[in-house]
Amino acid sequence: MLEINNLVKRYGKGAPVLKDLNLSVQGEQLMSIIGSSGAGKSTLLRCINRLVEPTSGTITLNGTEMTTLGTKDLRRARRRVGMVFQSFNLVDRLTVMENVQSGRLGYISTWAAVTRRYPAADIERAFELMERVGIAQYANKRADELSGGERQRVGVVRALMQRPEILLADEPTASLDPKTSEQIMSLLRDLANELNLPVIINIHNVTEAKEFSDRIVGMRYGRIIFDDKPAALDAAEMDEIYAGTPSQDRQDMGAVA
Amino acid sequence: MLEINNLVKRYGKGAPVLKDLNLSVQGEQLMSIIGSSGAGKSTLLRCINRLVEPTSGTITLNGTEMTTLGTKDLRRARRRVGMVFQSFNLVDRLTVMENVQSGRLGYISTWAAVTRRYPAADIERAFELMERVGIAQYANKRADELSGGERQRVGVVRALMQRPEILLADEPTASLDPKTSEQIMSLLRDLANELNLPVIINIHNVTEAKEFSDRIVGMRYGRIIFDDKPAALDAAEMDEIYAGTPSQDRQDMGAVA
Amino acid sequence: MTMPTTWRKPPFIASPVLRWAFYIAVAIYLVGTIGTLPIDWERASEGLTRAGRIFSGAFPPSFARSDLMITGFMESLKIAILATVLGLLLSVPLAFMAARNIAPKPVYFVGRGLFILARSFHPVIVAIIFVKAVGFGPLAGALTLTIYSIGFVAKLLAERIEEIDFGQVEALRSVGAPYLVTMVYAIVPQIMPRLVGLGIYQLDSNLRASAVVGIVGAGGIGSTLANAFGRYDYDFALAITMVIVGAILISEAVSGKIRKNMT
Amino acid sequence: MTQDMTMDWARYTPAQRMKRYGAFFGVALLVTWALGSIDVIWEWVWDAPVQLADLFTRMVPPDPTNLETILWATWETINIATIATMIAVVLSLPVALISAQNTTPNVVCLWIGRFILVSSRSVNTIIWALLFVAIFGPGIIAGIIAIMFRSIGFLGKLLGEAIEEIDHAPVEALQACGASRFRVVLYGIVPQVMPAFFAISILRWDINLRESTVLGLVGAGGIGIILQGAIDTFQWQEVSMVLLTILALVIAGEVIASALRKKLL
Amino acid sequence: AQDCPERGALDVLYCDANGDLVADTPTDPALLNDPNTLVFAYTPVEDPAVYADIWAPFIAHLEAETGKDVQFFAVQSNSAEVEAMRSGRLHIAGFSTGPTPFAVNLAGAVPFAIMGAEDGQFGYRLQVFTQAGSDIQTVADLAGKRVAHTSPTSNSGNQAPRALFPGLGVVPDQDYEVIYSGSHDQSMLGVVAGDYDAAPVASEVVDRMAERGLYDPAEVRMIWESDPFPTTSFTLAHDLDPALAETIKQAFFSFEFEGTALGDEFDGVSKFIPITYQDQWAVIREIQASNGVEYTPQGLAAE
Ligand SMILES: Nc1ncnc2c1ncn2[C@@H]1O[C@H](COP(=O)(O)OP(=O)(O)OP(=O)(O)O)[C@@H](O)[C@H]1O
Ligand SMILES: Nc1ncnc2c1ncn2[C@@H]1O[C@H](COP(=O)(O)OP(=O)(O)OP(=O)(O)O)[C@@H](O)[C@H]1O
Ligand SMILES: [Mg+2]
Ligand SMILES: [Mg+2]
Repeated sequence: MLEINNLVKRYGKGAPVLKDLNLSVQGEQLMSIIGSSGAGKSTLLRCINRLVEPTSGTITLNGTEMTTLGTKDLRRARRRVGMVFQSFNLVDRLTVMENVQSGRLGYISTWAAVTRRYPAADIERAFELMERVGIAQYANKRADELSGGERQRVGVVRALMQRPEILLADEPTASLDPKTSEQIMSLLRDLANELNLPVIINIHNVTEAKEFSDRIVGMRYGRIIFDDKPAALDAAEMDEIYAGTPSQDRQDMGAVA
Repeated sequence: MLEINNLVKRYGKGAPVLKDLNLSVQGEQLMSIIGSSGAGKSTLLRCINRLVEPTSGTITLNGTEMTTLGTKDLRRARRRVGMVFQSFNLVDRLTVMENVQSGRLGYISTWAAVTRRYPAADIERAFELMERVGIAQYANKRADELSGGERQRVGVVRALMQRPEILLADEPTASLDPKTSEQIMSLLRDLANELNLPVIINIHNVTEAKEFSDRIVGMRYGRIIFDDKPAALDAAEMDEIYAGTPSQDRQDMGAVA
Repeated sequence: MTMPTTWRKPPFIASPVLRWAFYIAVAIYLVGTIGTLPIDWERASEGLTRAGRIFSGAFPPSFARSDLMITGFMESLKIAILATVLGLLLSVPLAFMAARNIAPKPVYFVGRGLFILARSFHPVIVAIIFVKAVGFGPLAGALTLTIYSIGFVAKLLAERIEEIDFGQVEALRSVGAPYLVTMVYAIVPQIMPRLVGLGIYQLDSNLRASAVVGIVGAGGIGSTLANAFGRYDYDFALAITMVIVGAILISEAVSGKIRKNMT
Repeated sequence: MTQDMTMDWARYTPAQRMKRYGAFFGVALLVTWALGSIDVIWEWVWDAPVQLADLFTRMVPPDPTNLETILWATWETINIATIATMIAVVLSLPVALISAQNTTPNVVCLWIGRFILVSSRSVNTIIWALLFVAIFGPGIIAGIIAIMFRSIGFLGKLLGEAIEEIDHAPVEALQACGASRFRVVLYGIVPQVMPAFFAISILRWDINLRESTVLGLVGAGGIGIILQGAIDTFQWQEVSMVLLTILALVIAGEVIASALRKKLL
Repeated sequence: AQDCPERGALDVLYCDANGDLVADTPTDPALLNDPNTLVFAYTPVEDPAVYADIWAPFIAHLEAETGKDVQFFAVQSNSAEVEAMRSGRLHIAGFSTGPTPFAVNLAGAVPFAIMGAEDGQFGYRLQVFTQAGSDIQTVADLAGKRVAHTSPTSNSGNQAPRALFPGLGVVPDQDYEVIYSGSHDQSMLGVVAGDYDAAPVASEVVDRMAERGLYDPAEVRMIWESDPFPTTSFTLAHDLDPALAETIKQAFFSFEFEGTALGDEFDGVSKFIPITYQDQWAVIREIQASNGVEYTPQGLAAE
């Protein structure tokens, strides 16, 4: 389904953040990417839908080569990739429904977007999904009136509204309390199963990752150094993934974190 | 040392967020407060240095009654209370050193503050502390150029610069990756021991709380329902702490998260 | 379970009666004002050629009097610099006074009141007042424009302060920093880009404030331009306008660069 | 490569400090240069309060005899300012978008946008008025269009800056949904700049009220003309009446603006 | 001011014991003013606008004759100028025709000269224009038409027509509709465009417009012309030291326009001609009186 080959990403003139990375996501339902801060997890996810422009390499999603798409085709391709963000990235001053429907912005007419006359089918689907994740009663609330967990659900529903072929989530639970965070994780897992949708999650909480994932990928400074079932992730592997600093890997100035 | 009696806090006309709360912190080094979102953990901490004005009750720190202080005395009292924030609350556009020195702003003259001519002793201490936590080399970087873990260290050093009699930390590790977050927690524990400084931490990650604390306080919607050694916190207690919603406790509209 | 298939954005005004009353009032107002505007398209098409004739005198622009233009420009620049610097110095404290989130209520009202007052006095009146006070010349001009700047900069700055990240203020409060220092450390860095933007905008606005400066006899490029118009020297007027546009484009670029470096 | 543990610290490196001193010195020099053209006659400054008193005593009490005319002209002016501001707001939106550094499609557009904004503000009101009188004939229309053209620069510039200061994260999220540029603006940017938008529009509205003297240039009435007339004939008490009216309008504008902001913030 | 026997229309600050309608020089020497720097302001209002540098040769002449520094300001507001003189911030001033009586009465200005030709001719005329093909032949024909005046406070553009036209058979506002155009040039352009049927305008303005080709003189026809009005009055503050005042006046009268920028600017003007407010402004006072203009409403109320 998703096939990444020899992916390199370098910001400006710095050392590459992704170093010749290869990854193939076939049938798995939920895959977690772990790795310390600065390992390049976010960069990897953002390369997939080209929020970040890869320096070289190829990314193929269900037969579409993403890295060479023109503006218009890219837009079309992005609709097929749902994305959930750590800080939710909702538009605070819009209602929950508008935020949710903005997942359909790639499909509906400009006029409908301006007047907020969304197609009946979209509204129905939005209510279904919102009901599914338990936020249907907030449809008319402003996004910034919700709690963190609720806001992340809006983020998830927005991504699902795209009817994506793959869902990317960049630390979707990092700003949530453990209970809410567990709820969101199980939600993602359940949705992955129900909708038969591959989900890739960047995550810091290894316990959670192990609990919910079908596959775990460990990154260390631009490279994948672990890729296996959760059960295979033992203390030694963990140490390796979280050991070291970018400096050791990059041979440039030392950073402590 | 810190003695809280019958503390009530009510925002506006709403139901009280803290309900007649009593807490006494004697000699413990590191105490964690856990509880679900909205339990009132932040409110409690912020009442102590009166970033939030308590509605009623008393808070006594080493003999000083905090709730009745006038502006000037309050300022003096606040110097004795260090605070570390979840979102760091650094001044992004200032350098690390300026942020660190802002912990001394209660002591130096306005002129020195504005011209950035800090006393030599303060600079020396700042370098010592920064070296201790491993950020000395960033002294001249702008705060927003640092990684999350580094920024939180700046936050800790800023609080320590006050030479506080107590350190409050409101979810100091919530936006950090597990490794960094562990580093910050051990840092806080070590500092607590080295400086013989009581530290109160609001925290979501119960595993971490148990690992690093000498005492754990569990809050549920404005009340303390658990207060014991970490070892005493078992699954049943946990369930109780994280069970329920504010609605159940407050008898108002149900919230899902 | 069937799901609703329709959804309407909750309207701005909840009560339907009030809402429709509001819509109807607005509609009536618009029809009553815009609808009754006498636009005569025939006159307009004729007018176009006539306008063409009048303004054809502007081409090519004439730089024959460039000496006058340069002295005028320098004079305006001096006044604009003084007015902007003074205006900013006064606006910053005033903006702090008038920001709801940091000023106590009474101070807030005084602050707001001051710049509302600064804006209500028509610049012509302010100019006359200063002419009476200090006589004709650049000083009166700079003072007038200072007042003019305050009403604008202080207001927008106060609104920016109301939108800051308050966490930084709390952090400074929690270390027991005195009031002034809290402002300098926690707020000033946050509002700096806006302050630079407003400052440079005000500089060019003061440079152009011909009407006001002309009244106080401070000449400058504005009155030279007005005179060029009075004498129908449209070619010279165009030349002056081009110089002003050029100068402001430069200031835009500078402002953009500084602001970009700051964020 | 850790910095050696020198215990002295300075906010700036010597080079930075030189740069800062340089900039500071430059500004000081500019201000001194500007001050050079000002010779203050101190006797006049000391005497100023007396002269101001002379004017203010002639201003009180406000003279309400022409109140009806003033109110009528005010009403007309409000209409004109409102229409002109409304149209200008609509027209300035796209210009603001292309002249904000974070939403402009490319550098050419950025400069085109800036050029439009700058021309709108640097072309004199008289010029706009003359042009539109020649086209539409004397009257309100020419006035409205002149005011409108002048407002575009102001609105576009300030709105552009507000756009530059928005939170980029939601915009990114919408891009990730595959929404077109226009819709990203519509859903990601417009809601964020709404409060600024209202504040700026109302600010311009009240500037337009006061600057309705433009209408005199095109032979239409307005509160500005009455004010001008009162000043020209030294009817200072009437002047103060007009000023009070304007003050009331500005306060009303502030109240509306802050209510809208509260609702939207 | 209590001991002032007679002040006519003058403000309470001033006294007119000798009945020449302008403020008397103060009798108390302590009240006399002998400034080191003379301030000279000029409003280009009903005259064509003038670039500041055109006055340079005259200022140089004035400085040479008086031995004092002279600061010149081209000012764009009559009221600012009048108020400045009232406040003692202005010593020599050129006031436009209409505002001169205000300056005299409110600010104690003493007019002494205007610009004129060698033969003593001075001033500008009020001319009434209509479209070339119009059926309007005389001022009386204006009845029932749309006529553009400039603005309520203008002398030639509004007050003079209002005062003079009734004698010619039409009463503005009663017999025809008055539309304020904003300025002389707008009136003229409006007539050319057919927006107005006719308009009274100042001769100087139309001359200059024709010169610049802003309209085609063949498209319009003049139907009436007034006697000349005085142009800008040059005045002194009433409290200047008499010796100084005399020096300044002599400097004005000894200035040769010929060959200077000022001479090029003002066509047909070759010198400053002595005048008095009492004589040359009588016609203006009459016009203003017939329009009910009061010069010192506050001053009168205070007495
Ligand atoms: N826009 C950018 N410009 C320059 N460098 C960047 C940019 N974004 C990220 N980087 C750098 O790329 C490296 C990888 O960053 P990335 O955000 O992908 O890491 P991450 O694994 O997601 O870390 P975290 O857990 O903190 O989110 C870091 O060193 C970071 O500083
Ligand atoms: N400034 C405020 N005004 C009104 N209500 C507030 C305010 N701050 C907090 N609250 C309310 O008080 C309650 C307790 O909030 P508090 O932030 O103390 O909880 P918490 O335990 O720290 O939660 P979290 O884990 O999410 O930080 C919540 O219901 C919250 O909505
Ligand atoms: Mg990341
Ligand atoms: Mg909290």
